Parts: sequence; structure tokens; C-alpha cells
Amino acid sequence: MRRDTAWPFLVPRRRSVDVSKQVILYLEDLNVSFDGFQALNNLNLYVNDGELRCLIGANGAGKTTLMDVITGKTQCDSGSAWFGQNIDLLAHDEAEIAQMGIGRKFQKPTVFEAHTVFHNLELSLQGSKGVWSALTAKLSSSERDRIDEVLKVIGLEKLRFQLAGALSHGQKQWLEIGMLLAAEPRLLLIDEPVAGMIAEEAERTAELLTSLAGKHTVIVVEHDMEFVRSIARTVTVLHQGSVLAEGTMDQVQNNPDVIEVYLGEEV
Amino acid sequence: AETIKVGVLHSLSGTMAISETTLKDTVLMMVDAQNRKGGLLGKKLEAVVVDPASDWPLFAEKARELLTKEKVDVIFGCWTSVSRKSVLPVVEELNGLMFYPVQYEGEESSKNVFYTGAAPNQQAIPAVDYLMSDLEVERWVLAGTDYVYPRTTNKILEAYLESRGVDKKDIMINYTPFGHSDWQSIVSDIKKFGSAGKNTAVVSTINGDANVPFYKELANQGISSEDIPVVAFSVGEEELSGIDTGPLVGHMAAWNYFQGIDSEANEYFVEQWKTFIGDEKRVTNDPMEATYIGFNMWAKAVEKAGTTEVDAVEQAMIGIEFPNLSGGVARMNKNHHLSKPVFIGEIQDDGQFEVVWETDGVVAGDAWSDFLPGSRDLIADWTAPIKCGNYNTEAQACGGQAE
Amino acid sequence: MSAARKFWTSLFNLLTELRQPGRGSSWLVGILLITTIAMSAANLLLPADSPLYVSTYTITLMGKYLCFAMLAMAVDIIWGYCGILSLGHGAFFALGGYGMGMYLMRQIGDRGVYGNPDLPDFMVFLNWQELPWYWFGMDQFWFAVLMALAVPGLLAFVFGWLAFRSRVTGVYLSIMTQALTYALMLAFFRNEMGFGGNNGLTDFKDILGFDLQADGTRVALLLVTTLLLVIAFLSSRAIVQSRLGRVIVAVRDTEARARFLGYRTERYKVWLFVYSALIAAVAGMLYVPQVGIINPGEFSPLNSIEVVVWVAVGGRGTLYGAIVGALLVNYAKTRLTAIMPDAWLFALGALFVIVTVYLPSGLAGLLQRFGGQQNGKSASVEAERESSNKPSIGMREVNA
Amino acid sequence: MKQLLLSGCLLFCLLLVSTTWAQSESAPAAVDGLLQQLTEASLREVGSVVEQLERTGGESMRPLFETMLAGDLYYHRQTGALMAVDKNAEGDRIGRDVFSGADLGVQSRRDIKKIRVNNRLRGQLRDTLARLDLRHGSTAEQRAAVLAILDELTEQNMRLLQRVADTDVNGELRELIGLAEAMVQLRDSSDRVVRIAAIETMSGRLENPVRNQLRRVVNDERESDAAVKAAAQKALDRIDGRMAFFGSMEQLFFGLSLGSVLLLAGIGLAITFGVMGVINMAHGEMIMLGAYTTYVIQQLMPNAIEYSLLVAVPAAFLVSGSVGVAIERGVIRHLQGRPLETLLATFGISLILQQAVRSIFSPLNMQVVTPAWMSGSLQINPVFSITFNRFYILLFALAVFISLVMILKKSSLGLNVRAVSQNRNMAKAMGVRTELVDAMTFGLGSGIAGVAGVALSQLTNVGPNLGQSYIIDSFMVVVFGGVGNLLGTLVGGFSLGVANKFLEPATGAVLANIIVLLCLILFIQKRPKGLFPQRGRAAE
Amino acid sequence: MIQIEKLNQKYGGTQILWDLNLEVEQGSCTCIMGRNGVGKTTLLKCLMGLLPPSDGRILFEGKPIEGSAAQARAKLGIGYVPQGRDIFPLLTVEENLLIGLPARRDGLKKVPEKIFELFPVLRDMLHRRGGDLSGGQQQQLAIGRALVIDPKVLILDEPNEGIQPNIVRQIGDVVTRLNEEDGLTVILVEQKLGFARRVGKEFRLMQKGSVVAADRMANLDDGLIRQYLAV
Ligand SMILES: Nc1ncnc2c1ncn2[C@@H]1O[C@H](COP(=O)(O)OP(=O)(O)OP(=O)(O)O)[C@@H](O)[C@H]1O
Ligand SMILES: Nc1ncnc2c1ncn2[C@@H]1O[C@H](COP(=O)(O)OP(=O)(O)OP(=O)(O)O)[C@@H](O)[C@H]1O
Ligand SMILES: NC(N)=O
Ligand SMILES: [Mg+2]
Ligand SMILES: [Mg+2]
Repeated sequence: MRRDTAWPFLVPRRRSVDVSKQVILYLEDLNVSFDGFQALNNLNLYVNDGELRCLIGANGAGKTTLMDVITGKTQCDSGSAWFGQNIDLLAHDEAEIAQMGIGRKFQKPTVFEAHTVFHNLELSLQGSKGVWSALTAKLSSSERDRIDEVLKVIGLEKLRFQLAGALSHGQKQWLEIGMLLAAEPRLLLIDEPVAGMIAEEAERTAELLTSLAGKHTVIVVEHDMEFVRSIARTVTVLHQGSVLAEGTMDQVQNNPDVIEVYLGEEV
Repeated sequence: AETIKVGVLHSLSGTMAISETTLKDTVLMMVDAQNRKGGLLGKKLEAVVVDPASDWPLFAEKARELLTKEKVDVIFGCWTSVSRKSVLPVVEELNGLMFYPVQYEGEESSKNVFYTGAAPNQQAIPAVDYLMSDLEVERWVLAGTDYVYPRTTNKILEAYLESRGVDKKDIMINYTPFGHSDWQSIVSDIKKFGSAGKNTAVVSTINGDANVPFYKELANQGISSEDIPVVAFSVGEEELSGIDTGPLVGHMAAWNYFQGIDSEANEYFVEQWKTFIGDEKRVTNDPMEATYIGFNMWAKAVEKAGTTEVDAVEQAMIGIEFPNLSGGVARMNKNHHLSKPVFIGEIQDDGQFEVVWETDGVVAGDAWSDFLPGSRDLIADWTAPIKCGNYNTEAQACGGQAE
Repeated sequence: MSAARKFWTSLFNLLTELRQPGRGSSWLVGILLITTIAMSAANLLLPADSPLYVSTYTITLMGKYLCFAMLAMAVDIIWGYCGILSLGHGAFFALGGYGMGMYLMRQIGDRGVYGNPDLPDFMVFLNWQELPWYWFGMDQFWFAVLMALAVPGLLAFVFGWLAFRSRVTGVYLSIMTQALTYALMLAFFRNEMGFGGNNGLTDFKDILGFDLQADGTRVALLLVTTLLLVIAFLSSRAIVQSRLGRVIVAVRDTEARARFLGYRTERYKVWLFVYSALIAAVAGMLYVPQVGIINPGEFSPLNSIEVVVWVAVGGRGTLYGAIVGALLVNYAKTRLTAIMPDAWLFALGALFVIVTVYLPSGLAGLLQRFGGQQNGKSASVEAERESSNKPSIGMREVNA
Repeated sequence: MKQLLLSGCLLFCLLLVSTTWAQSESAPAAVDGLLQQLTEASLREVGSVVEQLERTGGESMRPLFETMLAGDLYYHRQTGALMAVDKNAEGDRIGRDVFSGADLGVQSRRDIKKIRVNNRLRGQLRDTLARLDLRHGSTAEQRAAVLAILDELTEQNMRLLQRVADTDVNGELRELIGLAEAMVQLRDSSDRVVRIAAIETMSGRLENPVRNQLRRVVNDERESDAAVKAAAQKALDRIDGRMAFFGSMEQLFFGLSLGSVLLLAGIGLAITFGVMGVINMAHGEMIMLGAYTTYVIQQLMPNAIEYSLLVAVPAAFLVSGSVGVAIERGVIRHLQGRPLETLLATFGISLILQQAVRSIFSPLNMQVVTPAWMSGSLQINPVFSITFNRFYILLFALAVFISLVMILKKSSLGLNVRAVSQNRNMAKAMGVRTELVDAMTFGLGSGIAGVAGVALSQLTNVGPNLGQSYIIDSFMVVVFGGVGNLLGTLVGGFSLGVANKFLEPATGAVLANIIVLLCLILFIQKRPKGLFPQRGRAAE
Repeated sequence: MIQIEKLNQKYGGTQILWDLNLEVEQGSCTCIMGRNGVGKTTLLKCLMGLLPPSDGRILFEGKPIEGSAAQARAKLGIGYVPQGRDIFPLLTVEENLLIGLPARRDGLKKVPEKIFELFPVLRDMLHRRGGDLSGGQQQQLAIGRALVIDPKVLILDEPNEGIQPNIVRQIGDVVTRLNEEDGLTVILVEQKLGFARRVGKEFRLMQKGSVVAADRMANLDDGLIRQYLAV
């Protein structure tokens, strides 16, 4: 029996993730069902530290659900999910998981609409998220610089005092990416970042994500094949809740199963 | 002042409006009549009406407003005991004068208040006497709304019944919240309690809105007044006007006045009321009579004192007599309570009461009950030399309220 | 002519000032302090026949209004900023009030009608033999105050902890707060509870040795109320303007997002709820000595709904709006019940309807509209709220 | 002197009991004197006069007793003549000969005086009539009469019963009479075997007197026969067992009936609040309007009260429904997308409606009559009965619920309103006339509330506060069931009702209510979206 | 078929559309393009009647409609597929489709078969809640739903956002088929050049709230793209 399953209170509360085996995410035999519908079906997935992994798959294949399980939003019926060697994700709730360094961008851009762009980023900054520290928090100059930096990256410098609710769809996408950047998580889960972006912006996003890889681990879900091709090293294809194929972009693209259920006849 | 101001402090909205609005109209009618007689001390009377909205703290605030802002000479007001308790400190602080026209639990006597409604010994005790002697009741249900008036009354009755040899097992006590509307279980319990082969009666201190569903349930569960009669202390003609009384015939109420009482003064009063309110169907009730007596006594006392100054009027009030509507004469006692006759009436199918029993003469209102240990030795006497509301006859001293 | 214009410009400036969270509310604080101090001085120093004399009636009334304002502000903090619509805040107010009421009751000592040195009157005539255990210590002011804060605070904590932890939100939460206050009302109505049943606690004599009926005591109570209101206001404003405040607003709008950023939103909610309950309790504590009675009616759910209405009239999510709303509605109530006792409900009802239909963000929104030309941003959010069908702040799933 | 005469007379009559019974058909002259006494006696004395009248007059006195019981017996102040007096529609007092029914014309109020009856007398008259019924009444009346006699098993009454038993009576009546005989045997016999057999007969019977007698036997210290005691105890246990069973049946019925009230109160709100999302604080006032409509309808058709409710149901639907439509068009429409503001506006509206009713109808409660078919109860056995009004209301609540579900399922309104509440703009873009849908839905919800008001007018006060007393419960039920789920409202209403009623005997009404509320609070922790939460992704 | 003249639109204080002119021919397939936030969605909402324009005229088949409500425009024959799909989440797929029936001019009482022909998935999903469908399925449902009202003009706002490639292709085919075979006028907002080129016949480029270029799709060259579609 593991120490932390028997005596959870013996375990120090904030731990950094142990990636001594180079693998940062272990997902094993995950099952999730909704009202009898099997959204994840014995799914197994391993992601290496510092990797940039693309996750593709038909609509409804379970990509978002997978992220929900990792981030604690959805309880899985069975299986295990470990963050590095030492953290059992299934034993923690959303906030704890986020504090341990897993950040997430939603499929539908989700930002704090009543706050300005600047404050959205401020709230996302890494640091203590406790009630007391929030009450006494003061923005340090390094934090300020960090926000400015992010603003520049996401191209919303001019709109920094605009309320986020008044941004267009694409701008909200960028802001949400910016919030992720500000939080500097170990593992980034990015659900459809370029939906609604024009080609050039998609390119910029691709660059950004590539540059993040290495220092951070990035998992990207995207349907835009051009975009995926431009960033992908390893691609995992999900189908009906399990992994259908995994490999380089070329391998995946020529996999007849993948063509059949996802890509369509000619590419 | 140009006029003599009469403050009216009755709820015109909220839960108590149902009962209190009538009293506001009664005071207005009395003011009107008095003015037609030429007013008082050569001045016209002017009514100042406010709405404390069945909100108890608001009663205190409105009382303060009447006394300091409007500078009224007298207040007629309050119905529930809690509203009176809320107003009490204010009238005492500002040395106002208030007339309280509703039957209540007693245990109070303030220099600044005259209690023209019944004290428990003017309603509850005689009613129980009647049930015991005339109907040979042996088993008792004391059902009331959970507040101080029923609690106190039932405490007194319990003590009284036990003193008359009733076994504790033969008394069932039940309290329900204000506005209780689902009486199924309780009525069923009463039915069971009454099926033990002894004559059983319900003594009801159920208040206001809870009565209609209570009586409806009684009727529907087939409890007639011959099986288990109910005698109520808070159900008058006004309450009955909202109930289909067909199935209630024979249930009783104990009051100091009924609209159906045959007397000339009453006939005139009922007529006057119907004309004033412009509705042939409106009824009169006991608190209205109490208001009527209170108002007229106050007018007499003001004439006697020659001023509306509170201390003078207060002293003048004591000993004042005024014919009550049921024929006799009511008298204001030293304890600020009235001497009045007590009647028991049975409900008729036209929503009126028929008197089936009455006391021989008047009964003097007792501020402090003789059946409660804490107050047995207390009396109220606002004349010299005692001049206090809670004089302890044992200790020969006034309690906390002494001036 | 020019004086009038000057007046209007300065009024306009004042209103524009008020829109700014920082400076505007400092104005409000100033006005409040100056008014009450002036009133107090006028009451104590001027002779009763002076035209500027302020009667004790007005002082007491003002004190009551300010207590209500504090209560409204407590509701605004959680509703306006955190989207928790509490329909049961009256419960915390009343519990605070009962705490103070118990102290005041014990202060009566043997001056009660039965002259019993220990038992309050209502216990004597209901034949209670000794003081129930929960009344012990309430004759000490410090202890009573402590309890008056601790009990509602603890209740808010337990309730909030249960509710927020299991993610009860929106109308479900609102109705549960209502159930809470309703249950407490029924409980306090029971005479067995030992809090005087329906009559509650009343007939108080003095507080900390000062006669409650003396003008000086009343003025002092008013001043203390104002002071505490100002402190509560300033601290609430500080909270709202801190990062904590921004997290709270974030939780209101997109709780899931905040959670995925690592904020334990339920803790934020619980602490804010407790804070708000404490403010309500303080308001209740100040209310009781000034109005002279506390009874279970204060727990009535309709009372709590009324508080929400004050906040809405004033404009929620602004703090000062809540204060203004409470003052205005209660003043209107006082005046109307005297001027038109038979029809005041028409007027009050109509006021509520008109404010909602024509002033979507309450009086505060009116002020914002005043300055709308200069500042488009806030107005555009407004426009978005009006044009889109997104459910507004708070009970989001109503429309889901 | 008079007293003495009276008691002498009484004694004489008692001696003559058996003979007078035989010859009571023709009223002898003695009756006239007694009738004269009736007008002179005080309330206390009337009782014995009635007793004598029964003996001397017998069945022929039935009209007199019935008139007296109804409180319609008067006499003329001058002539002393007895008459029955009824009021006609104009309020005139019409005299009628008690025995022949002949019209005696309009009587002035001053000329006639009522012969007063009080409860005691009414009880006596009932018993008297029961005895008369026993010999002459229909089977049902006879049955009732025997039941009445169980309380008073005098020798005289037993003889009466025996005589009835000798005539040709049906099985049930015979059984009852047998029961009476058994009770007498248990009481009077000294033979153990007879007594135990009697107890055997009595065992399991639910009639009160049976139980009381058995209990007396068990508790009687002088009763030395242990076997009899044991048998009685056993019989009593059996009775208690049956009573406990029917007791819980009764509680269940009470619970369902309370549940039906909660359902009725909540069901309209399940539409306006649950489906449309309007926090409708004026919901209670819609109920109130329905109740007042019932009152008005009854005023309009005073001679057809039996049918008034049938008319009132559609009328109340229309009245409350149109007020609802007016509110929607006038106010709610301007608050699109701001559900919380509707709380404020409808709170204002509720104040206005309350005051309006107060101004129009006076602040007093209005009297709504219960039609005869809704009065009384269905007596299933001596300890279990179902009150008609509650029962009909239970059925009515279910009927309303089913029709509402049908309307929403079968008409396009149901679909449209859900679409509008989920995404107003998109509904518009699909060509849905959202404004019409809003108005219709709000009207429907309010109309249903009005219909509920008709039912509630049969149970409680029709006054300006009617609405306020139901608003809290309504919200509680809707939220407990799960907002937007009609079935939830149904289940929620009934389970709250039943829970309350099963707690009540143990805790009293108030504590039961408090406990139920606390359970509700805890329950919501377990199911934060009510009993029947909306499922699926979108509901998150 | 549709003419928009001098359309202006403000959100509160900020103006989004500036004197926008746009003309769409009967039977054409017009693709509107522009950077994020130039006001494409806003324009479509104005056209559908979901946002009141501050100023300007909108003609549909020659008749002004700028004053009429959205539901009236639906009845005139404008079908709308919004950005983000806006499926009624708690209605079943079938109910989502049924909603539009009363707006049809021919009074048909059941969902036309054609829709299931175009999107066979919908038939399989008929009784599932709209909100439970995956993104791609929802998108198909949204288009099917718009077709239920038998529109003369179909407005699509970024229909491919978040949709898997083979369905993107399928949607493209359906749109082309509707346009070419049934003569349905199509207005399409699209960011992905490839798709726009394949499906659109005409293009309109937007910048800062007005239409700045309009031509046949064939003439959309790199210069224009660099000028208006690059960051
Ligand atoms: N809360 C829920 N309730 C019911 N079904 C759900 C829920 N969440 C997801 N599903 C179902 O689970 C399946 C997987 O959904 P998921 O969102 O993970 O797909 P996806 O791969 O992210 O698709 P897309 O590419 O369209 O975003 C879908 O069929 C969806 O309908
Ligand atoms: N509700 C709103 N309130 C205020 N401003 C808004 C609102 N909605 C959009 N805007 C602003 O209007 C501009 C145009 O928005 P619109 O949604 O029409 O852009 P779009 O061209 O559709 O962009 P995208 O390609 O990102 O969907 C944006 O700058 C946005 O900030
Ligand atoms: N005094 C009463 N009846 O409350
Ligand atoms: Mg997804
Ligand atoms: Mg867009």
C-alpha cells in the first residue's frame, strides 16, 4: 500500500511533480460514461516531459472529456491518472490540480468577462491562490513585466483595459492562451486554440506552442490539419474513447483507419 | 393646539390588517361622532392615521412618530401583544396615553396604557366554568397559536383546571404557528382524544387566519359541536364573516360583547357602524366595543380633567363609568382594566352568536393572574399611595416598574 | 440663475465622482459622517423649539436606516460581487440582534415587572425556574457581542461550507438560504426555545449602564452605527478592490475558469459569506437597542427578500448603491405609511416596478448613465447585457 | 313548586314508559301542556321537557325535534304558539306550523322569540331522534342510531334494540345489535364464559365504545377475573393493531393531501419560474386572485353554489391568466435576460395586487362556501375516514398536473417555451414569436395558479394574505423537485407533504416543519440540482 | 437579393460597423472574410435582426427589412447558422429541428427528409439532447435546423470552427450542393482560405467595420490576402 493512499494527511501538501522517469502524464485504462454512453473506453496514454503532443480525433471522440478527467472536472468510472511519478490526479480537485501545474484552455473560450484584459492576466499569474494572500496581494514589478510580456505575445496590448466581455471570439481565444502563459504551468492542455483564427494567426500560435515545448509539456487538441502538421512531433488519434493510432504526422496521415474515421478520402 | 389629535396605530397592511383595519375605522367613526357633538373642550378632534404594517418594530417607530412629530394627545392602537410590547417602552418614555382594545394575556399594567379588552379572568375562566358546569366537560383540549397570549391563557387554565380536580391526563395542549393551515392531523388527534368516552371540549386560543382552516377541518372530519364543542377566545363576528358557518353551529366563543345582544345602545351602534362603513353586511365585534368604551371613557375623562394633559387624564380615567353596549355599565378600575360582563355565545348559521350563558354582573379585569405563581401576589393600582403596576402585596413594595 | 446652474453642475460633478469606485465612495462616507454628526449636534445642542432642532425620533429613525443600510451592503457584497443571492440574510441580522437583545434583557435585572433578578419576564410567567444554559454569560457585554458575532458567523460558515463544497449554486442556493431563515423563524417562534417566542425580547432599560431612553445614548448609538457602517463600507471596498475582490467577481462570472486557475472557489465563497454574515450580524446588534425590540419576525423570509429589493433599487455590485437603496426605500416607507396609510403599498410597489423597468442597474445605474457620455466602456458592457440573452449575474442556470 | 310538579310528572312518565311507547302515535292532550312548558322553560329545564315529549309524543314529535335541532323553533310572544320560522330570500321571517307545515305568514321580528337550544340540548335531541330513527328510519339511519346507542346501553335502549332485532333487519345491523348485546353481557354478566364470548365478539371492532369498555375492564381494579382481563387485553391489542394500521393509512392520506396542496401551489410556479426563469414573487397573488374569483362567482350565482366551483375553475384561469399576460406584457418583457430583476419587479407587483384586493374587497377574509358535495367525509370505518374536500382536491391537483403536462407535451407551446428559455435569440432566428410565447407561457403559469386558488379557497382563508402564505412553499417545492422539471414538482410536493405528516404526530406541527426544512437543506447538499436535475453537458 | 446600404452599428459607445455597404446576388455563394473582430458576426446579426442597427438600410428582395423582427425575417426566408452553433442544449435533436417548422411558408408539419439525407447522423441522434452532441454533430444539426425553415438565403457564421476534417469537407459539399442544385443563396463567413476558395463563388473582404473589397473568388489574390487577412 502506498503511503499517500493510506495516510493522505502525512503527505506534504504542495509537491512538485516528480518526472524522474521522463514521463509526466500516465493515463491508464480510463473509462468515463455519461448516462450509459461510453465517452472514454479503456484509454491509455503516456506523455513525456517537455513533449508537444497533438491529440486529434473525430468530434465526440472524447478529447475534451480526457482533458476534463486530467483536470479533475469529470470523475472517471475506473482507471488511473498520474501526474509524474508521484501525484494521483484522481485524488485531487480542480483547484489543487491547477496549483500543481496543469493549465487548461477550454474549447469555448472562457475568460472573466467583467474584468479587463489586464486583470484577467493578473488573476492567472502563478503564485499563492489562497484567500488571505489574495486579499493582501500587491502586483510586483516583475509580475507587471510578465503581464506586459504576455500581452505582447497575444497581441492585445492596446486592449489591455478593455473588458474581456467585449472582445471578439478570436480575441478571447488569444486572451485565454495568454492566461495560460501567465500561469506558467508544467503541463498545458490546449483545446482547439486556432478555431476561428485566420491562417496567419494560426501560424503565430503554432510558433508560440512550439517555443513552449521543452520547458513545458503541451497537449494540443485541434482539427485544423495544417496547423497540426506545422507543430506536430507525435500525434495521437482518439476514436470512440480509445487510442486509435499514435505516431508521427506522416504515419498517422496514412493510416487507413484514421483516414476513414477522421480525415476523409483525400488530404 | 387648534385641535385635539387622536392617533390611530392599527395595521392597515400585512397579516394583521384583516383584524385591525376595522378598529381604525371604528376610531374614525367615534371621532366623527364626537366632532358632530361639538368635539371636546371646545376643540375639534383630528384623527392621525398611520400604518405600522404588521411590523412590530415599526409599531414602536410609528408610536414615536405620533407622539413626537404629530404630538397626538392619545393613541388608540395595537392588536397583538407583541405590538403592544413593542410600543410600551415608547409611550412610557414619552409619557403618552394609549388605549388597547383587545383581549390579552394580562400580566401587565402600565401607567400610560388603558386595557379595554378582556383579561384572562374576564374570558377564559368563565368559559371554562360554563363548560364544566353546564356541559359537564371532563376532558380538555387547549389548542392555541404559539405565542404569548395562548401560552399564558393556557398556563392559567391548566392551573385552574387542576385546581378543580381535572387530571393531567385529561388535558391535551397543542400549539401551532401563526397562520397554520393544515389541521388534518391535529383535528384527527382531537377526535381520538375525544373518543375516550368522556365529554370533551376544545378551548381554542387559535389566532386569526388559522381559524378558518381549523373550523373547516373540524366540520369535514365530522366533529360537531355536540360531540366536541369548541370555545374560542379569538373568534368573533368579524372572523366568522369569512367562514361558511353552516357546519359550525353550536361551537362557542366567550366575549364581553356580541353583535346579537339585544340592547338599544347596541342596536344604535350597529346601525351607526353600518352607515359609517357603507356596507349592510359588515358586522361589529368585541374589540370594537372595547374601542367604543375606551374612546368614550377617554372623552369623559378629558372633559372631567378639563385638559388632554396625560397625567391629568390618566387620573381622571380611574373610576370613570360608561354604559357598555350589552346593557350594563363598564367601569375603569385602578389597575387600568375594565369591569365588564362576560358572555358565552354559540355560533349560528348566519354568522352571529347567540348568548347561552352570561355572568351575573360585571367581572373586574385582573391584570395579574391569581393562578400563576409569579403573579399571584401582584396587583396593579394607579392611585395614591401605591401608584404602580406591579405592587407585591406580600413584600408590600412595587417591582421593577416602580417610579 | 447662475447659482442654480452652479448647484446643478456641482451635483453633476458629485454624481460623476460617485461613479468612480474610489473617490465617489469617499464622498459617500463623508456625507454620511457629516450628516450624522450634524444631526447629533442639532439634537443635543439646540433647544427643542429651534427650527434646526432634530428630534430624537429622527435620530432613532436614522439609526435604524443605517442599520438597514449595513445589512443591504452585506447582501450586496455577496450578491453583487459574488453572485450568491441570499434570500436569508435576515437570519444573520436577527441572530446578531438576538445576541444583543439577550444582553439588554439581562441588563434589566430586577427591574422587570416581576422583579426577578435573573429571569426575564417572559420566563417568569411561563414558569421557568432557571435561566437556560445558553443565556449564561450574556450579561457580560463583551461575551454577548462575541456570541452575537460567533453564532451567525458559525452558522454562515457551516451553511456555506456545506453548500459551497457540494457546489450548490443559483436558485438552489437562494432557496436554501430562504429555508434556513424560515426554519429559524419557526424555531424562534417556539416559546420552548427560550427567546420569548413571538414577542421576542423587548422592554430594554439600558446598555453599558447608559439609559437607552436618554437622548445622549441614542445619539451615541447613531454615531456608533455610522462609524461602523463607514468602517464596514471601507473594509468592504478594500476587499472588493483587492485581488480578492477580482477573484470573487471572477467566481461570480465563470467559476469553473477560476477553479482551473487554481482558486479554491468554495473557500472564497465561504469566507465572503461569513464576512457578509458578520456585517449583517453587526447591523442586527446595532438595530436592536435602537428600535427596542427583536422578535422572530426578523427571520421572516419576506424581510430578507425586501433587503434584496433595497439592493436592487440602489444598484447591485456597487456597495454605495446598496446603502443608497436601503436609505431611500426605508425613507419612502416611513413617509408613505404616514402620508397615505391606505395606499402606500401601491406607491412602493410601483416604485419597485418602475426602478426595475427603467433603471436596469438601479439608482447607481442612473448615476452611471449620467456620466455615460464620457466613458463608453462600462456602458457597452451594459448594452451587451441588455441585448444578449445571457443570464445576468447570479442565478445563471435559471436560463440554462 | 313548579320544579316539584315537573319532577313528579317525570316520575310518572318513567313509570309509564313501556305503555306510552305503545300508544305514542296519537298526540294526547298532555303534549299541549308540555309544548306550553317548552316556551317557558329555561335552557336548563328544556331538556327534561324534551324527554317527556319524547315519551308522550313519540314519533309524532319528530318534526318538532327536527325544527328545534335546526334552531328554527320559535314561539309567538303573545299567543305562545309554537312555530317553525325560516327566512326567505328577502330575509322575511316566514312562520310555519311545526306539525302540519301550514304557512303562518310573515312574522315580525319583535313578535316571535326563539326557543334557544345549546349544545347539550342538541345532543339530547340527536339521541332522541336516533331512537325514533331506530324504529322508523331507513337502514342507514338505523345503523347510525345503533351506533349512537352503543354509548348509552341503558336497559331501555337495549329493549329498543331487541325489538328492532326482532323485525326483519339486514345482517350488518344485526351484527351491530349483537355487538351491543355482547357489550351488555360483558358489563352485566357474572358468567366468565359468557363474558369471554362477549369479548370475542367485541375483539377487533373499531367502535369507540367497544374500546372504551374493554379498556375499562382491563384497568378496573375490582375486576378480579384474570381470564376475562387477559381476553380483554388481547382483544384490545387486536383493536390497537388495527387502529395503528388505519392510523398510518390516515397519515398517508393526510400527507398526500398536504402534498396536493403544495403541488397546486407550486405547479404554476413550475412554469413561470421553472421553465421561463422568472422569479415570480407575485405567484402567490395569482393564487389569491383565483380564490377571489371563486368568491365573486359564488356571489354571482348564490342559488347554484353546488356548481359554482365548476364555473370558478375556468373563470379563475382566465382572470389570473389575463393578469399574468398583462404583467408579462407590461413589465417582465422589459426584463428579458435579467431574471433577477424580475424578482424585484414582481415583488412590487405582489404588493400592488395585495393592496388592490384590500381596497376593492376590504381587508377582511371573504366567505367562500363549500358546496355540499365537498363537505363531510367518507367514513371507511369508525377510525378512518377521508374528507371529501381534501380528496377532491387531491384528484384535482393530479388532473391539473396531467393537463399541464399534456399541454406542454402536445402543443407547440411547450417546445417553443423551452427553446425560448434556452436561447432566446436563436429561437427568434428560427422564426419563433418569442413575445407571444412569453406572454402565453406566463399566462398559462398564472392561470394555473389561479385554478389552484379555487381549490385552496376550499381549505383556507380567502383574504389579501392568501398569496404570501404559499409563496415560500411554492418555491421550496419547485426547487426541491428540480427547476424546470414538472415531474419533480409533483414528487417534491408529495414527498414533502408525506414527510411532514409522518413526523407531525411525534414532533408536533412546528418541529415537523423545521425538521423537514433542515432535511431539505441537507438533501440539496447531496443533490445540488434537486430531485430530478437536468442532465447532460448543457446543464453544467 | 440582399442589399445593405450605409449600415452603422454601435455597442454602446463603440462603433463596430461603419457605413457598410454589401450586395448579395440571388443564387450566389458569398464568402465574407476579415480579421478577428472586424465585425463579421456583428454584420450577420444585424442582417438576421438580432442586433438593431443604429442606422442604415437593409433590403431583402427589394423590400426594406431593417425594422422587422428576427422572427419575421426567418419567415421571409433567412436561415441562420450562428457562430458557436447555439443549439438548444436541452431539446432533443428532433425538437431542435421541429422548432423551425411553423416558419415555413408551405405549412409542412414534419421535418423534411432532405435534411436527413444531407446529414444522416442526425437521424441516428434524433432522440439525444442537442447539448450532448459533439461539436461536429452540433454543427450539422445547426445547418439542418436552419434548412428546416426552407430558407431562400442561408447565413453561415464560421461553420467549420472546431469540426473534424472529413465533416468540414462534407459541410462544404452540402453547401455547394444546396447552392448549385437548389439555387439557395449562401452567405458564409469563413477564416480558412482553403475552404473559402473551394466553396465560395464570391468574396467580400472586411476591415474596420466596412466592406473594402468585393469580387469573384477566383480573383482573390495574395496581395489582397496580405493586405486584409494578415496580421
Ligand atoms: N456531461 C456530459 N453529458 C453527456 N454526454 C457527454 C457529456 N460530456 C461529454 N459527453 C459526450 O461524450 C462524448 C465525448 O465528448 P468530447 O467533448 O470529449 O468530444 P471531443 O472529442 O472533445 O469532440 P470535439 O472535437 O467535438 O470537441 C460526446 O459524444 C459527448 O456527447
Ligand atoms: N457585446 C459586445 N459589446 C461590445 N463590443 C463587442 C461586443 N461583441 C463584439 N464586440 C466588439 O465588436 C467587434 C466586432 O466583433 P465581431 O464579433 O463582429 O467580430 P468578428 O469579425 O465576428 O470576429 P471573429 O472572427 O473573432 O468572430 C470586436 O472588436 C469586439 O470587441
Ligand atoms: N392580545 C392578543 N390577542 O394578542
Ligand atoms: Mg472537444
Ligand atoms: Mg465572429
